[in-house]
Amino acid sequence: MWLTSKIKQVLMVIKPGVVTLNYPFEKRPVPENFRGAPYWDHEKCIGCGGCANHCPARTILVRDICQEIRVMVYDGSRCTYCGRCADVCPENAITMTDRYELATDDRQDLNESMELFMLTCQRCGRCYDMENVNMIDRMDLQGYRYDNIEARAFIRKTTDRFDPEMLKKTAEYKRPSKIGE
Amino acid sequence: MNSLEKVLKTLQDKFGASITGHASPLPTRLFINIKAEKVREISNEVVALGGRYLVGIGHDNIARDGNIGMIHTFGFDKDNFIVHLNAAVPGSNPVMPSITPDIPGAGWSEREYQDLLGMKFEGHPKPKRLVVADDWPADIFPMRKEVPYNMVPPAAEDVAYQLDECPEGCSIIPVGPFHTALHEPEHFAVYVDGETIKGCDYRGFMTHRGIEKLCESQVSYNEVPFIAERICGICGSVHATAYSQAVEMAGGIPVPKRAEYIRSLLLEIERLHSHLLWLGVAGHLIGFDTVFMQSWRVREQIMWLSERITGNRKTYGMVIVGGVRRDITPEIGEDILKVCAKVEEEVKIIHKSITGDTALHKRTKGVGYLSKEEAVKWSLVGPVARARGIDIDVRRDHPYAAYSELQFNVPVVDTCDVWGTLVVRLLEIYESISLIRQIIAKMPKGEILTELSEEIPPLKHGISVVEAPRGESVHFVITGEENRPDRWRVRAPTYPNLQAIPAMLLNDQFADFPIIVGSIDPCFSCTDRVEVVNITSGRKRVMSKSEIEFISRGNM
Amino acid sequence: MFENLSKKLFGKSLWLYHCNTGACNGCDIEILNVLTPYYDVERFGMKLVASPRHADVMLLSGAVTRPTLPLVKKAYDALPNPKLVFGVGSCATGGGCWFDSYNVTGGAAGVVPVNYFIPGCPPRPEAIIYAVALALGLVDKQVAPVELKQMEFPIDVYERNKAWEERNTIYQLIQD
Amino acid sequence: MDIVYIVVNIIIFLAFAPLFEGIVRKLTAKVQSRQGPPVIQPYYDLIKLLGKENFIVGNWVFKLAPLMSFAAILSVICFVPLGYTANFLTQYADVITIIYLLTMGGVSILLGALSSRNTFAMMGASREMVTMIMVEPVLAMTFFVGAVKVKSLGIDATIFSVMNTGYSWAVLLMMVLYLMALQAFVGKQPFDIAEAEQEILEGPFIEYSGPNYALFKYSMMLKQMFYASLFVMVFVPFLYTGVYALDIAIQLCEIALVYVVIALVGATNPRLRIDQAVKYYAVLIVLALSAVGLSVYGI
Repeated sequence: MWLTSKIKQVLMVIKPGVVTLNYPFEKRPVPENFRGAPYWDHEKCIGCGGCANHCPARTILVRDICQEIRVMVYDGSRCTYCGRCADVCPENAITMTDRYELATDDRQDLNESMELFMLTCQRCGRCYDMENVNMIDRMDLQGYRYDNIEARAFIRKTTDRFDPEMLKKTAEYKRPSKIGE
Repeated sequence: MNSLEKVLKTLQDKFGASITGHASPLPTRLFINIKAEKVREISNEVVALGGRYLVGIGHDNIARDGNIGMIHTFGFDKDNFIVHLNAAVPGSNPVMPSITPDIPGAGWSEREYQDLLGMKFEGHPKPKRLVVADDWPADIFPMRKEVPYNMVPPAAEDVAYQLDECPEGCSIIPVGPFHTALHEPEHFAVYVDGETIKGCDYRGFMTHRGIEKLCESQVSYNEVPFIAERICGICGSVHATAYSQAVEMAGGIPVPKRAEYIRSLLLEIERLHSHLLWLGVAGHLIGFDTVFMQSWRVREQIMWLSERITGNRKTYGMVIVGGVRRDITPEIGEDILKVCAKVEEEVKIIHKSITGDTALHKRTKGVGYLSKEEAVKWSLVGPVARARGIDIDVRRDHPYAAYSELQFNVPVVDTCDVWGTLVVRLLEIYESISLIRQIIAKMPKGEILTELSEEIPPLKHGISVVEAPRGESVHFVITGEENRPDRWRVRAPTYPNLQAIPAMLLNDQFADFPIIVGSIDPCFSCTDRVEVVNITSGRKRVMSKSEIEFISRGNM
Repeated sequence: MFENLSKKLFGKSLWLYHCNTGACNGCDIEILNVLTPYYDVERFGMKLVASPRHADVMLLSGAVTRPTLPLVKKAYDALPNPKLVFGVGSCATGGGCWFDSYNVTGGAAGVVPVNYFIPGCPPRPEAIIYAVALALGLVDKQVAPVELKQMEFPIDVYERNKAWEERNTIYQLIQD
Repeated sequence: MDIVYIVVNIIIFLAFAPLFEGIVRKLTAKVQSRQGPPVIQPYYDLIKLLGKENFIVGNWVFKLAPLMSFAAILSVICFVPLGYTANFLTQYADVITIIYLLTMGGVSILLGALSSRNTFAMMGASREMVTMIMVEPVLAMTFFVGAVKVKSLGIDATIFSVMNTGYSWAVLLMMVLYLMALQAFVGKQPFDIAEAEQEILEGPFIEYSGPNYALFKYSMMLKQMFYASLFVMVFVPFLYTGVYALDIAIQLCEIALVYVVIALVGATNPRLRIDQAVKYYAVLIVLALSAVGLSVYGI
């Protein structure tokens, strides 16, 4: 009884045999809709901040330097690769690539910052109308965004909560009236 | 008059005065508002009527009506309905009678809210700190609404665990935070006399990450499933499904049939890979590495399969409020069936080679014995209970998702020991594979995500129960404004099973400690709490393994 | 006497010591997965050992929660000297979804000197082996910080940007 | 001239012990359908360990224990008549010294564990003591079966007793018993209770690091090879060719076969608890005594 199960256990390995993949030297193909590192196509991105609102790990931070410039910082070190930003992006600017070999010795390598030129229209969030009309997602109307990028902190609500003296510092920024000024 | 009204009637005519109102939004839910003083007698009455204690939820309502609510929930398995006893105490002095003396299962919900909400429970046998760290200031209660979610008080220096008195004649073995047998940081102080275990004390909550507070203040409805999935690395989509079902029940959101079938498919795939994982870890814990390697080799097929379906090996990220994110196309269906057939035949080989192995029987039969009555007293759930002859399974008792339309039988064994849990889990693997085949055959057409036309109404209560691979997982949600849940409570299956560990460990060899703790397949990151059994509660400084190393390095 | 010879062979026999400081045990299962037949890291001579005393590499998974902070420091001291620390998973790299919660100290970087980070939630076993190969120098790094600028200002930019850059501190901070 | 045999003995044992350990690890991996480490992996491990920082946790006993265990096993190796030639040292010692030296190896592990003041080390030490007490008699009986027949306690006499006097029922029974107890002598899977990695975190050696631990591991490997070579010399003497080098080569191959058996049995067995192991040893001791009884009556 004991011996028969021992022999079965040894023979259990004969059929599959040694199955070790020779990984670092030949790589196994990645399935096609795999959720690896997100890729920002900054031509398509309109800076609507939809991804920032819907990132569970709150890794995408948005800051408006002035009406024309919006800086978006993606803090890759905390990203959990859930693919939510790729779903929610109205312009499909974010796609989940199949890159998973992201090992690095310096955390800053995973960061990505994008500086967008915003048309001088009133960014009251109307430009963010999602195709899939899920009410919950559209309820996040964001006004003039001011996340605290230094502390990687994501400020939850709109204009009424960001700190006034930062607003004052950018107040005296002179809008460009005409070329060559 | 089904039993729900019967329970309501018996409670009303016995405690008419102290019941201030009742509601039944669904045929399977009954909310009863009671006065806080009478909570003990009423809950004893409900348990006498056949209720099983599920979970206790404390929520901070000070902003609205100035008091803190405490909800005790009881499940009636035979006739599939859940009773809530809503009690409320004024926020200024939140004192309430405790129900733990008669219902041991409630001990921790109450201790948890002593730490998190500052409530006091008179008559609680062991009102010690449970959730927050030892060096957490005593007057800050994190779950109160006015406390910000990211407030980190300064760390006091090396504060030791407050553990219990060691029974006389025993030495303490600190199974420290970084022990290879338990893959998670928690500290068992095992009281051993020679090789036999006399008692066990536990200091947990090292993986408490304040998820409930985070999801009440920082993220909106549709992000919480992605955080819920990361509560536990093995049964991720169980938590996401349970949360979504709770919100859908509270907000009255209809879920398309196809989405329910896809959710059940994901839950069954997760059960497959979780049971195979446990089989491997159990083999590893008793030193039988061949079973560990072979069962994890078989499990790898399922991980690759779920990677092809959902895009990630383990955190599937498919379930959101109102449905599912990705569809199951027909060719994915064949892929699933092919992989299931291969896995089933490989598991058969492993099963045949294990059942006859007397060496394995020596290490698992009669180990971690807990009789059926004690298992009922500790209200065990999942395979641990089914191995002790208790016939409970949430998929059959409280059907959710697509389980009401599927046929499956629940394997129950009555050997009451670790071998029983192994046999139950192996049989459940075959059950899951047959369930997956049924789901793929019967999956209806239709879209997979509902369009939410209007906002989710605030202040609605919702509870949902899901059969996780380890047992019954309970999620409770109170909906709130600003597109965010007002309160979200998670009770994982390891919560009651961990309570029975000290009872299972008594008079066993210390060599069996890993396999007994492993037999309930503990997921400490889900729960992180076990009741303390020992007699007196005294101050005793016990060092963890790392601390002993620190001191033993000569710098006393 | 054996210093240099052992340095040369250090890469050929790394012994791993696994510390879970508050992770959801997704990464711990992937660390165990690395030992199983398909990935079998033992062919590089790596073995999971039970005591920090015998270990060379400390695999730290999980955003270091408040109670585990002093214990991780002590476990780190218990490792004999030529040692490496690998932060496995997004929780160890940056703190994960709950990096700023009240009971989490946000990532392993501040607690122990981490040599290599392996992002991913959970990272695939191949990603862990890739990080080890990176540490051994078999492969090179595939990630680098990305700075994108959608388009230049349409008007004369040179002095405008100078005024603008020194006015806001964003550029210095990203360089930190 | 005899010095050559001793030096050959020591060189062969020191060189081949890690190689055979590599074979065991490779075979265990193959049974678990893994590729497994390269066969010379133990050499890498030992050299790497020698270069690591050395934590001195206890007092001077902590430093002495690994040296004592390595010295004990080295001295046993000098007496072993490998390749059917008894060197001049063998007549200075008899079977009792071999048994005591092996016990001294076990005692040094206890000393190391107790001086490291670690709870797990204490448990490992107590388990090691129990295993040693229960397993020594079986080793002693293997020598006495031969000694009783050859009427002398000399090492070469007892070890070559089977070669000179041929097989008998007692010797056959003793061979089976030796094989049953081999896993316990060697400390492999069903009986590696003393340093159970999952339960008590490598028991006695938990506090050792760097060179001290390397010495302990090396002495464990040498002990393994000694027990395997003992089985080959005592119970499998028939491929005797007279040429010294050829005999050694043949015996090394036989030792490799014994290691294959150890690896297979080790890969397919869970670890037993200490009380179950004690019951198992008790049966072995009784049978070993009956074997010696049989050999006294010359059966």
